Amino acid sequence: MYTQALLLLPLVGFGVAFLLQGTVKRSPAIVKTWAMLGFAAIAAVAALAGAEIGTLYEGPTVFGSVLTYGLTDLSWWFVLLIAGITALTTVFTLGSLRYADDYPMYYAWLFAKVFGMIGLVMSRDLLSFFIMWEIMSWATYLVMQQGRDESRKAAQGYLVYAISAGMILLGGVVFLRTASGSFEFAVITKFVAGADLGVIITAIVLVLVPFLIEAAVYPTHGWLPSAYASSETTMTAYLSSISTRMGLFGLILFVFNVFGLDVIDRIGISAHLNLRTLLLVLAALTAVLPTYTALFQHDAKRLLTWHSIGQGGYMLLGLATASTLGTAGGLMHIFNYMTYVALIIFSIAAVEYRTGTTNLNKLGGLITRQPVAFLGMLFGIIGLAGIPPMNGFVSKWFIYRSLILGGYPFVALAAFIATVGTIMSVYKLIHNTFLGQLPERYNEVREVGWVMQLPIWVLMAVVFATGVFPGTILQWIARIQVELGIAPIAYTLGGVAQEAGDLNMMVITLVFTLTFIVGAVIFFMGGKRRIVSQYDNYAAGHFLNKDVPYNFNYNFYSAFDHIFEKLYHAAPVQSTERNLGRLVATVGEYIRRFFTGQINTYAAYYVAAVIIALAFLKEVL
Amino acid sequence: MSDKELTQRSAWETVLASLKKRSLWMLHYCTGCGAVELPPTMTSRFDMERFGIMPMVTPRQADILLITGYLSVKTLKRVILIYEQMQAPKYVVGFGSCTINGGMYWNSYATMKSLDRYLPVELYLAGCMPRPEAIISGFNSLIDRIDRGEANSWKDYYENYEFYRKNQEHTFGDIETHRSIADDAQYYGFVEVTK
Amino acid sequence: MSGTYTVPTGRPEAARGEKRSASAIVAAIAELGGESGFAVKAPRRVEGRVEAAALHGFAAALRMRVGFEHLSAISCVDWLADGEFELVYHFWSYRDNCLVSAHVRIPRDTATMATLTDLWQPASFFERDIHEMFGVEFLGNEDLEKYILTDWKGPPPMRKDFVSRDFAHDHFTYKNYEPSWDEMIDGGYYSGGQNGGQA
Amino acid sequence: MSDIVTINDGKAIMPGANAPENREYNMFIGPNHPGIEGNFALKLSIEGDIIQKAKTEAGFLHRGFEKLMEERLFIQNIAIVCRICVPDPDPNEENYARAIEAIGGIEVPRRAQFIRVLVLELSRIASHLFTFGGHAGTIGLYTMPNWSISDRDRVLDLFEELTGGRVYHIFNMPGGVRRDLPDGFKNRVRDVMDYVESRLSEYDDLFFNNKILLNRAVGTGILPVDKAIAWGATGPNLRAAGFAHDVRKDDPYEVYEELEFDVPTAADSDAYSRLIVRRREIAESIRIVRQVLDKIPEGPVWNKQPNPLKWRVPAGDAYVRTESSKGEYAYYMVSDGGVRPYRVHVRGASVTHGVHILENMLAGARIEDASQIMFSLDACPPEVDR
Amino acid sequence: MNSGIGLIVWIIAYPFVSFFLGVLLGGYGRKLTARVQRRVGPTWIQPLFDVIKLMTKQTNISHGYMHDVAMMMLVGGTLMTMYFVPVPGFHYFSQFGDYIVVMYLLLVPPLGMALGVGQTANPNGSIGISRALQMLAGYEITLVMTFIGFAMKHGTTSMYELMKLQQAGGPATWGIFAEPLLGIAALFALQGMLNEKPFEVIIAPHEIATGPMTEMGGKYLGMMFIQHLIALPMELTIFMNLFLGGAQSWVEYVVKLFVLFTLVLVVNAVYGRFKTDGALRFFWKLPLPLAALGVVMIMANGM
Repeated sequence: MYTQALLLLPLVGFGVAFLLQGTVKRSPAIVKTWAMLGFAAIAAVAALAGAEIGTLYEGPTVFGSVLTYGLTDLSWWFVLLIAGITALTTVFTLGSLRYADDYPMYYAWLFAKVFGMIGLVMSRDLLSFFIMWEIMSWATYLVMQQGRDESRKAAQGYLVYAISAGMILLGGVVFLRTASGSFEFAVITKFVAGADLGVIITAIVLVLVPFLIEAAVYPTHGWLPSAYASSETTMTAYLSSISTRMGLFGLILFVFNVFGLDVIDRIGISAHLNLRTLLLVLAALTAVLPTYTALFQHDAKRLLTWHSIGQGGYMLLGLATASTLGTAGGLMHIFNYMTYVALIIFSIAAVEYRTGTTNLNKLGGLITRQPVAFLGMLFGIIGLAGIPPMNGFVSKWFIYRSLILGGYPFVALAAFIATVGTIMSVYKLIHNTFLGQLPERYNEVREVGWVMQLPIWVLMAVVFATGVFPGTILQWIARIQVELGIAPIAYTLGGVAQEAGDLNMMVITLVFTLTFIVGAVIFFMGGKRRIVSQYDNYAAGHFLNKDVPYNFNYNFYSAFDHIFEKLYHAAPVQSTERNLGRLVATVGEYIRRFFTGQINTYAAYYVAAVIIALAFLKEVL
Repeated sequence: MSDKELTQRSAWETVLASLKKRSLWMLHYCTGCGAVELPPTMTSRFDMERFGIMPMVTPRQADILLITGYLSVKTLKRVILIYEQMQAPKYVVGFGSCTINGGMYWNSYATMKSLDRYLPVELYLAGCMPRPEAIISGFNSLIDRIDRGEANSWKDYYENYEFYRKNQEHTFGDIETHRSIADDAQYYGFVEVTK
Repeated sequence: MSGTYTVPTGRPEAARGEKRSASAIVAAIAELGGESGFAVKAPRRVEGRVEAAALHGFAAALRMRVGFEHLSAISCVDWLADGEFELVYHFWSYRDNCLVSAHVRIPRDTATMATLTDLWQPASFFERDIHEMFGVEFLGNEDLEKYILTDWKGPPPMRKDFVSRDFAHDHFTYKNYEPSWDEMIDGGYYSGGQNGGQA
Repeated sequence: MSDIVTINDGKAIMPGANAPENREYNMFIGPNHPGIEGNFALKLSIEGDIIQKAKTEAGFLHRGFEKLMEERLFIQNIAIVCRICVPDPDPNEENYARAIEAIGGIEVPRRAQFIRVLVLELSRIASHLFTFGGHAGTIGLYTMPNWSISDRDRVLDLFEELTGGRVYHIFNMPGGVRRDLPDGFKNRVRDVMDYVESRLSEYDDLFFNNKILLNRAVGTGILPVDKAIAWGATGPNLRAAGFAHDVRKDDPYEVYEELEFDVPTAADSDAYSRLIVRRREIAESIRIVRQVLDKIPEGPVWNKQPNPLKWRVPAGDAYVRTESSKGEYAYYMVSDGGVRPYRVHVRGASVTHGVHILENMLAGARIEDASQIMFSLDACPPEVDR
Repeated sequence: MNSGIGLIVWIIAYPFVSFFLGVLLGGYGRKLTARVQRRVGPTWIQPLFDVIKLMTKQTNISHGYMHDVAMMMLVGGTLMTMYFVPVPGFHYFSQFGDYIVVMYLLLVPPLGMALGVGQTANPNGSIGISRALQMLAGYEITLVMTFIGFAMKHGTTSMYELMKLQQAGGPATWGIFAEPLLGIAALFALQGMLNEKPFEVIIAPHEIATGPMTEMGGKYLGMMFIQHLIALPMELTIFMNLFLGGAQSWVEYVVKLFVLFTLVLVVNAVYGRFKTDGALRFFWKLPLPLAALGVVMIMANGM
């Protein structure tokens, strides 16, 4: 019953929000309230739906095949993540969506997207999976293109990728249906286990590549940064935190459940060089290259979108090891990343709300003006950098340990290189935004209202609590691992049990707290201190005032710039970006001309293509 | 400080003073030509570090402001800024005759003549220019003064700020250091809080 | 001494070649036309007077056609009694190892002079210094803002009518030091004695 | 829900929306900074770590020497001219004395000329040793200053014995020098010269061949010969660009014509070249000192001049040049026949190096190199300020 | 001594022991450097005088609350890390966190410092931090590579286990002898981790006026000194535990500490500092490939 409600509620929400779009101009509060209620209800229902795990429900029949859906441990986990982050984002938008009439369909498309995502994770057969995938992709596109011109253009880039991914997935669906004779996962699993290598490779390529594209795994990540960065800031948080992870969900579902690890590992030349090795390498590249690209970004949102690619690499790293520790790390990292990236972007949105910019070279010194946003970002970046005691550390610890002990030293090194890059870029983020000299123009900036502070505080609590008590998350993970056919992790409340490795976050946090208190005692034992003006500062004997630019934030990592200057401008990173950008622009232009620029038209065309493909399929059968 | 006050030092303060005197950091600022005798004082031959005296880079870190010779008005302004940026207890040491009465620059239009009108001077080293031995002997007497609890001239800047400020303004007009010495004096309790 | 000279980058052609004697340089300067007052003053020292208006042209010719590449210094002397400033340009030739000093007199009240920064970049420092210390305007030099005496509010201090001691007396409080020996020598500098005595 | 109420007010203040990007910022090297040579300031405008524009600020050491000299007697000025360049004061005394001698036609005894050369060369050695310490400090090699500056002290001890002063010597009187060499002084000079010479090879090991120095100084702060001449570089900085100009050779004074020495040059015109030229100059100076000790004739050291308080120098002017350790050091003196110089213009060696050459070279350089470039030019701020 | 009263005594005494060791090491460092420079140098406990002087300064300036908290984070983070590094007789906490934990804990103090320095609003400080973070890409990556190889070889990531294994096997199994490539690479990394020349780019007084320390005075600088003094033996111990077989007794421990530190200091005394990019290039050209080669050899042996 809750399961059906989970699908129904977003639809209802969508319908009402669609109808309410006219009122946005007059009283945005109505729409906002509706969205708030809707998403709160979804979150509540999602929490309750846990009781129904394992039950299968049948939906309408399409092309002679019944669409089935139901909750598994994995999908319930994802449903919770989706519902939770959506609710928090909505709370934040209550305050932050100041000029709501710029985004009349914002909430409607959000409902649609939630419908697509929840449907996707709950589908229990290939056809419904594909349908939900398409709904989700389109909803994502529509959410992205809300707002200004640049976001429309960037969203078009996403669309090209999404259509390609959809087409490939369609091919995969058709292929598997033709070969196995059924859309059901169970049948497909049985079929693949007995199929020969060529069929498996074809199926895997056709099915996994779309997921890699959606998960923005290198080198198919090109669409993500501009698409996410140019959308509305809270939407950036939303998209970065959960949307990209849908590709990863597909990957987990198909690799571990539908195809099975044994089948996957058959592809390769030896035990050490197989498809998973390829995935590991791709994941390592995904972790390293985008992270270092993030280092050179000048826009806070863009910087973080590069990280959402890079952190996806970590998740894939953990998952691709297929070990107990690794998958636990990968799965946990999905949750962790979602929490702290949302936290960071909410802080950025809070800053943007007051200053009107996310350009890192225009900000500075805001810590005294927006301490809550600063604190939020601080918790977030400690998590993102993977420093104890925040939750990001725990998942990274799992991933490292599994890589080192699993015999992937260089992949582990790559992961660490990416960590160093992450630390560097997040420090740049917080330094350029909140530290350094406060420009005179920001003297009047205030903290945001409590509505916007609420999600920041909640997420801070979550990031910290799940860092100190990773066991709370690991208990879900262990259940999912059982479901995926992996030995479950022997968790404790504070980390993992002694046999699996040494980690007890509670002790670490306790020691940290105590030593921090020691530090504080030493500090207060010293003489009195007084806070001075930022212009009372060492300048080699020169007098400072507001007219002297005395703030270092442009080109923050200049030594890297000197080393990679040539490499960076000629490297595949950049040229792939450029070429893909050009390709996307060309294709987008082509599509626009062909479909007269009306989204609705080419949506219709697209649906027609899908129907024709499916009809053709039916003919064959 | 009167003798009565000196005897009032607690045992703890006495011990502390004898520890604190072992570490004195001097601001690395060549205000005048006397700075040329500092490198020999710091390096192998005279090795100032024997006494725990080291050059330090920024005024925040330093205890001693060594005025190495004459101060042109332009430098004096910077020196006052730097002095106010230093953390108390801080000791101004006037080095060379020209800090005492202008020395051979007595008729120069560009140099100040008497350092103690602008900053509270703890110690003067006479000579033009004093030799490294003189610097070391001067620092040793500063160390002795700290040990005995007599090196308190820095408090004078807080207590009689008006005097110094008047002379500073007379020489070069207004100066903005983004710091209110009078407020500081009250905050840290160097003067009675005015109600 | 007329005509315009464009100064190419790099070293002038005339700077290369055989070493010439001081008298040969006097002759070479005479060949430039116009100025004839140049004479050998001492070994490797040639001296002469140039009209203020002709100085720039003379300097350019000296650089380009005679090969004097190095502007050693520009000195300024305040001849208070004559009401004139004397600017002395010292040029050095690396080819001939010889110094040419060109003396220019300009009126003290309207002290302006053409800049040489287009010919020698080092001139910028000397001109700015003279501007600061004597108050001479150098036309064409864009960088004449205060450099050494940024906080200075008095008259240009190197002028003879500025007396340093009196300024120091007025602006600095100090244990007054009145040298009595000064009075014994030529009536004392500050009491109107020899080469001073304006006070 | 106060924020929701005011959501559509359209009056929100967005101070950052159209703000300029903060790319360039200022950095100050000096006056209170270890990376500056003396009391001097570089105001840098930086983007990232590349210096876009450099501006020097001088005047922190301005004492108005030129004015003071006009207000004092000829004899009194001997005591203050040396203070114009602190690390290398003797070229000032030399110039001052030689300018008076040139105007007044005063003869200097040959022995005094040799002693003057001796003092000048010892001063050059001391100054270069000082510079090595400073330069090594900029790359953080603090052992080198400890060695070289305490070795410099041996030279200062010689000065102390000869003149009574460590730093300022007040030794060159117009018409000669103030004192003759003390007994046994020659041998002690020889000892110190031997010692310094033996230390040079140790400096090579520690400093001049140090991988880090090569890494940092080679190719840094290039001043090619064309620009060096156009911008008025002199002395070791010009010679490091491969241009063998030396006032001692080309405009000889005292007895340099009679002494054998080479003018070391280098070809690369970078910071390392300037350093290595100075290192070779020390060897040449030692050679000169040894020759002086061998060739020095007996005789008086001072042609007695009239009562210093009534000493008038005939009217006239003179431009005298000396090769100091920093470059060309010149005095222009005008006398109107009185007891005080009418005008003395001091052309310090660093007025080109420390001002616009430095400004030009710093533009486009990196912060890391700023201080090294300054020290490689060996600019001496008091020469600029006077 | 890893249970009961003994444990509690250790927990309370350890920071003091560590600080005292740090003071001795710091004083020794200054003394030794002075001797290389032909000086007498200060007394052996000079760092103690410095710290006392700084902590008893009567006025202190702060640029804001983050500046204050950063100092607590700095000292607190270092003390915390210290507990997770096993020393002879005290390894209670190493069961709760392995080397990966230590590796990340080591990042807490720099992060704290970075935040505090950021609030001092001085570009010199910010540049110093930017350099410090960039240097991580040099020495920290090298150090991690050597550790990865070592952990792979022994099949554990626990520092205590690694130490025990080496002690059981005798000096021949010490990391530096068994895997010399990794050991040499780690020595370079240690030089960088201790921020000694030629990798001392963070303080660089002549370039950026002591970088992070620029605006630190009084007790702020005092706490930085305390942190430095605690971190000094700790960082040397990490190297010792991984590559010198740790120590079984305190005599052995102290001897190894001083010998190792002497090595670092002597290099420090006779080299200048690289530029930041030069230092990174150096790390990527020599120590990192060495470490990678070492790891490849371990993998080849394992196969």
